[in-house]
Amino acid sequence: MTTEQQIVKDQVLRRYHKMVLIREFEGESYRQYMQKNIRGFLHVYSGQEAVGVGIIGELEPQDYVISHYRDHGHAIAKGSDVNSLMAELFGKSTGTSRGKGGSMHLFDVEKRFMGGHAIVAGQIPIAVGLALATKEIDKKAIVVCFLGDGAMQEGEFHESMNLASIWKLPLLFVIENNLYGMGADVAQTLAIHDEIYKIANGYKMESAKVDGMDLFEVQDAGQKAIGLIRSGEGPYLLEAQTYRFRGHSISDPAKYRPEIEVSYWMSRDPIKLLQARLIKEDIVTQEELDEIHKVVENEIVEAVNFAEKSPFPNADELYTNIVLGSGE
Amino acid sequence: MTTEQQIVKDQVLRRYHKMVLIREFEGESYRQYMQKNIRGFLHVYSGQEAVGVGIIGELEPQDYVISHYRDHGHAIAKGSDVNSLMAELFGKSTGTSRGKGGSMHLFDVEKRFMGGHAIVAGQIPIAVGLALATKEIDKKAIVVCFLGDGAMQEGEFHESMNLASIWKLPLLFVIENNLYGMGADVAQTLAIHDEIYKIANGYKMESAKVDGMDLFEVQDAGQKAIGLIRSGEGPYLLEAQTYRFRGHSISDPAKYRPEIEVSYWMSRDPIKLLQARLIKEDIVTQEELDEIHKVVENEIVEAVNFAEKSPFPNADELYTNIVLGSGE
Amino acid sequence: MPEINYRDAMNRALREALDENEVAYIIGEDIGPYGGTYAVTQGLYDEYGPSRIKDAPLSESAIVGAGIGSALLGMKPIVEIMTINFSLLAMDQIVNHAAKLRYMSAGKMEVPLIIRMVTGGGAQLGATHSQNFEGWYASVPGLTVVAPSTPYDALGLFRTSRAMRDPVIFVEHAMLYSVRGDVPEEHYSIPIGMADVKKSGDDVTIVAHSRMVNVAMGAAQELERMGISAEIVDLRSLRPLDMDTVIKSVEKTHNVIVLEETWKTGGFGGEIASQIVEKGFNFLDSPVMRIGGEDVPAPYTYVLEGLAFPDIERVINGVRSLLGR
Amino acid sequence: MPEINYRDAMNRALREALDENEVAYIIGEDIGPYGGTYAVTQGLYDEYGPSRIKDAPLSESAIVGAGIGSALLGMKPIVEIMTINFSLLAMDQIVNHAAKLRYMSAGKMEVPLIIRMVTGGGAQLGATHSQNFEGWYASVPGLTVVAPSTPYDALGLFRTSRAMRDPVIFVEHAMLYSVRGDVPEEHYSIPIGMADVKKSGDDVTIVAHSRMVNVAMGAAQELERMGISAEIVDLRSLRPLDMDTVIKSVEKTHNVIVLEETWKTGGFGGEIASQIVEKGFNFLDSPVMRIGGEDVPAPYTYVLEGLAFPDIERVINGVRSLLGR
Ligand SMILES: Cc1ncc(C[n+]2csc(CCOP(=O)(O)OP(=O)(O)O)c2C)c(N)n1
Ligand SMILES: Cc1ncc(C[n+]2csc(CCOP(=O)(O)OP(=O)(O)O)c2C)c(N)n1
Ligand SMILES: [Mg+2]
Ligand SMILES: [Mg+2]
Repeated sequence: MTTEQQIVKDQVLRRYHKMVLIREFEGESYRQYMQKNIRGFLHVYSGQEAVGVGIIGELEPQDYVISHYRDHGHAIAKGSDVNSLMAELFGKSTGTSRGKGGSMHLFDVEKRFMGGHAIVAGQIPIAVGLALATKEIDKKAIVVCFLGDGAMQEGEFHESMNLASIWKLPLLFVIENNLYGMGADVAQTLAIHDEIYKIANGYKMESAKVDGMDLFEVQDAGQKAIGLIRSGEGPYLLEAQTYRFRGHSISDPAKYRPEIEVSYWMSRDPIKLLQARLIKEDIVTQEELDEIHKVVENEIVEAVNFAEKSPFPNADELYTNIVLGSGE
Repeated sequence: MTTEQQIVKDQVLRRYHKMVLIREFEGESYRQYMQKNIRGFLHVYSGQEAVGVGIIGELEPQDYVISHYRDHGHAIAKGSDVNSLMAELFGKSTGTSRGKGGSMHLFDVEKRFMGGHAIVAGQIPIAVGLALATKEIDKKAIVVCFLGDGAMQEGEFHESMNLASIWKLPLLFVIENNLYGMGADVAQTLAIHDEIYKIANGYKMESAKVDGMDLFEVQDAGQKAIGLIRSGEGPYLLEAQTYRFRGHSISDPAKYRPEIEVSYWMSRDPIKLLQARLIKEDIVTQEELDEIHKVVENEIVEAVNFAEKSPFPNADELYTNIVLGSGE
Repeated sequence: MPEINYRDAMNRALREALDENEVAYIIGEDIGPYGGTYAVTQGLYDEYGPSRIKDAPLSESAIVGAGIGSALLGMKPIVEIMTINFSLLAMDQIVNHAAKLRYMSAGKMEVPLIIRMVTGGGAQLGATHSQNFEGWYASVPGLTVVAPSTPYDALGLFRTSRAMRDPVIFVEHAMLYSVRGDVPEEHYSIPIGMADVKKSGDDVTIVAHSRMVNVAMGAAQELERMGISAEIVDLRSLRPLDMDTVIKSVEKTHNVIVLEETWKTGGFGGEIASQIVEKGFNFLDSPVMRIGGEDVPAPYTYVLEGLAFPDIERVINGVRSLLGR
Repeated sequence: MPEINYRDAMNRALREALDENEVAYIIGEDIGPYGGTYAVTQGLYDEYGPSRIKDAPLSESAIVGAGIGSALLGMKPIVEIMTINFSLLAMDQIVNHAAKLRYMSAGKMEVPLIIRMVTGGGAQLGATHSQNFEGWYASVPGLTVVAPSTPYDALGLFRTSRAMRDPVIFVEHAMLYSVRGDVPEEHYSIPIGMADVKKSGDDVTIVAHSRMVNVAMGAAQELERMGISAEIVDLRSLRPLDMDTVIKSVEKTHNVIVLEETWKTGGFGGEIASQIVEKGFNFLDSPVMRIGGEDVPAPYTYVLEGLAFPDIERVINGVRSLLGR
């Protein structure tokens, strides 16, 4: 194996690890929800892991990511510590937001993960502002904004696309097209549902579509888009075709989706696809992959342990962090 | 002259009349504003007359029109009585809204002119609702929604375009592209400013662009669009390239526009262009046109007279028309 | 009388609306095959089909606008804004358009539109998803704001809302959907603008709406055991506001607590408290007390969220401190 | 001290902001070549150029969002929403995002953002263009709401707003822009959250903010001639709300009127009136009186608009009826 091959292999294993970590983290969060250790809304990313991991993998640490309420995957991909994330879901004081935010409102400023926004499309105008600042004062970083096919229907999407374009911002819009909003088939709710990426033409923005189940494809598309953005070409829109394997949130049995559709997409599980390819192309061995699964298992056990053992915040924290200095 | 020629001639004279009526109505409104008989905001349509008159001329009486704050022209084109309109500007009880609405909020339900909406883009979602009702319960009427190049920048435009398209509504969006919002050059504020009509592609909607200074062109484009809409093809977007001859509102000296640009567009005054063509093609005589100007002059004198002589509303009308039965 | 829950009462209310008027329709996000986030519209899509039950894009402004425009032309739209938090995105259509068209057209335009919204906190949904804005809407001339606390009131007030020829903001509380109550099979309806004494008492009046009525009822039960008799006035609508019933109660009890779920500072409780002072100053033995939500964005974690909203204990303590016993 | 008008005071405030911090910028609709609808930004575009003075598309939500995002990364955005009426279109960004990010991130995210808005009626702009929503914003935890009534206060409070590390809603009244007042050349600033006694008096306290302070001052002058001495408390900010100054005044005068421009029912005046009762019940010789706007959409015609908002006459009548003289 050449050094180059080794580098590629290390990278893909790291990404495989992240994808499995996300999948297992969320599987565990479902179990913990059943035990009422986690409450409120819980939206998981299962099925979409290749998108977040593939795109974010192509970023530098100084780059920013902003997302919606289906945010565990993006946070983990950006490097957030799963202990703090699990603790946040448990509502503990060791959580990323000391338990104040919860699953839909994860933030990790150190890792430049800017949330975690639960109002659909609400993160998009903020992404414009982040990109404005990176363009004007930071000058090195770029911004990636994840959003859903549903979020595109909101007015805020349109305003933000226009603004990003006229200002030529270093901003990558990643639309995770999982074919559904909450329970509404995007074919019923979005005129341009079958070629979503083309909506960018209306804003004179470059765009493309990629198979969101295939990590390699996502990486390549992300690399290309990010390269253009870094070279000062302005914003870019990437549509990633994907599918969520579970209901919209934990309380959704997802009966509105035809079984055949679900099973088709399940057969394209991004983790399994990647696994198969890595083995087939002799990039890794089954043992190496098994090892990763074992490591992840431990990470999850530890995260739950950490969350369980952590204390809840004190009552007086109700009044802190409203405005600077409040409640102290 | 054949009967057909006579019909065409009558029609074009009626439209010429409307265009002049709008121009003079608004000229007079400026004078009345200076005398403080009219107050608040006053936005005039001078320069854009061919658009409103050309499109609305192609409608049937049962069709609906909805517009923004620059609404005098659309109201007059749709058949509103200039006496009541002038009285409204004067704030009199004989006004279209008994003086409660004012210049930006004209309504004439009998003529199916549905306003007169002063929040930029606010009329667009309502237009969707009107078209929904015409599609589902009226079945004969269609709806025309006028909006500006600035209004396109608002999120409500996007949401409405999408909804109109997925519902296949009988709705014509007419974008009066006069190159400016208030004082902002659309080239600075709208990514797709140089081919606005193409934004419709993002909604799978038919669209076209027309020279808004040429009544005949506007008529033809309107006829085609309306024909498609009536045949059940769904919504349509028509961009009319035009220019406003005055400032955004009466208080705007419009210094932000290059003189050469203004004079270019002034040379394309839709009324003068039409006049020249009608004479050149021997469709009408100068005397016939002069006669129209005289009639209009009288109409305006009468409108001012009517407005002047009309009483103001009674104080207790402050409390009427809030909800049904209120204040009575 | 059969006992049903609040959700089923609303479902029945919606069915009636659809059955009795063929131009009535419901529009909202995920009210179709999904069945509605809070399952209120469950079953309707299958029964009435996609043109009566319009599953809408994520476009709060356009959805409300569609309601306004179609109402102007004689349809009877019932708009569901999934939660009141998202109504901020439709605020312009509601406040600048729906509420004003009748007035600005001197009565020529009518917007007979019902906008249903789920209000409130308490389910650990965090700061963006746990708010109560009905008090804001209640300050807007042209709107009517209804907020039932029981299945009986929900159905009865919805019937009356349907008869309105002006926009109605119909506020349901997420935590009330599984609350049960008697609802007769026979037809009845409840006029909008009449508060209801949900429990009579002599020592103190508690004024509330929506879920806080239940909290007040819970508190009243325990207070009874302590020998304190509380009267509970359920406003049922915030606009119009029935102060006569409130003042009559204060005249009897001489002490009053205004209870609401939203942030206390700047809440609608200030309006009610002020009107009590303006109209019933001489009846008061003690200053009007307000109990409201804490002035904080709602936290996720239950150890903090539990402290953010008024609960039975806080009401009991309030009453005892007000009465000095 | 040089006398300048409110508009010029704000212009100076903006210049300072730009001069003193190179990452400060202004964004808004028509603040570029047009010079701003109310000419507050006049001249700035030419002097500072398009990157400091960002002439924005008609996109209220995105403009505020741009402000939020850039503030998060250390810029100092000053957003101009042309009038508070249009802020309904940005309500989600302001209330669900700007106001909550610090809390939801447990203090890790900071939004040092000033949003300037023109509030109020009185210029015959009709129902959609004559509203006052600052009271709504003042009920939202996480926001700071400042509303100066004089050129001096405008400049002084803007300086302090710039130092805030949280979102500030800075409310200017259209009818105040040409009001003149003394503004020193030397540096000064005014802490946010301190009401100001604009005129001292003995018989009655009038509490107001923004343009209503001027109305109160006008009324006080005439009342003086009738032998009635009114004390005028200018709140200057609605959140934080300086009730100490109000209560101190009421302790002296024993009578109080809460005056505001917005619709009386559900206005912020209810909050102030309630707190007066809660904190100063024993000081009161008469019930707290509220004077507010009529509960109507603002009409265009001046014969009606003149009746819709509180004016000097109405305040005088209110004071006389409260005091019974
Ligand atoms: C403004 C707003 N409207 C509605 C909701 C409720 N809601 C949450 S997620 C969602 C669907 C969003 O779909 P999409 O953008 O495709 O993202 P996905 O969940 O598929 O990842 C809806 C309707 C919300 N949170 N905010
Ligand atoms: C939501 C909103 N934002 C801002 C304004 C102020 N305003 C009124 S008209 C206008 C420009 C609109 O431009 P455009 O849509 O092109 O129409 P035009 O005036 O050119 O006909 C602006 C900014 C408003 N009325 N509503
Ligand atoms: Mg989706
Ligand atoms: Mg324009």
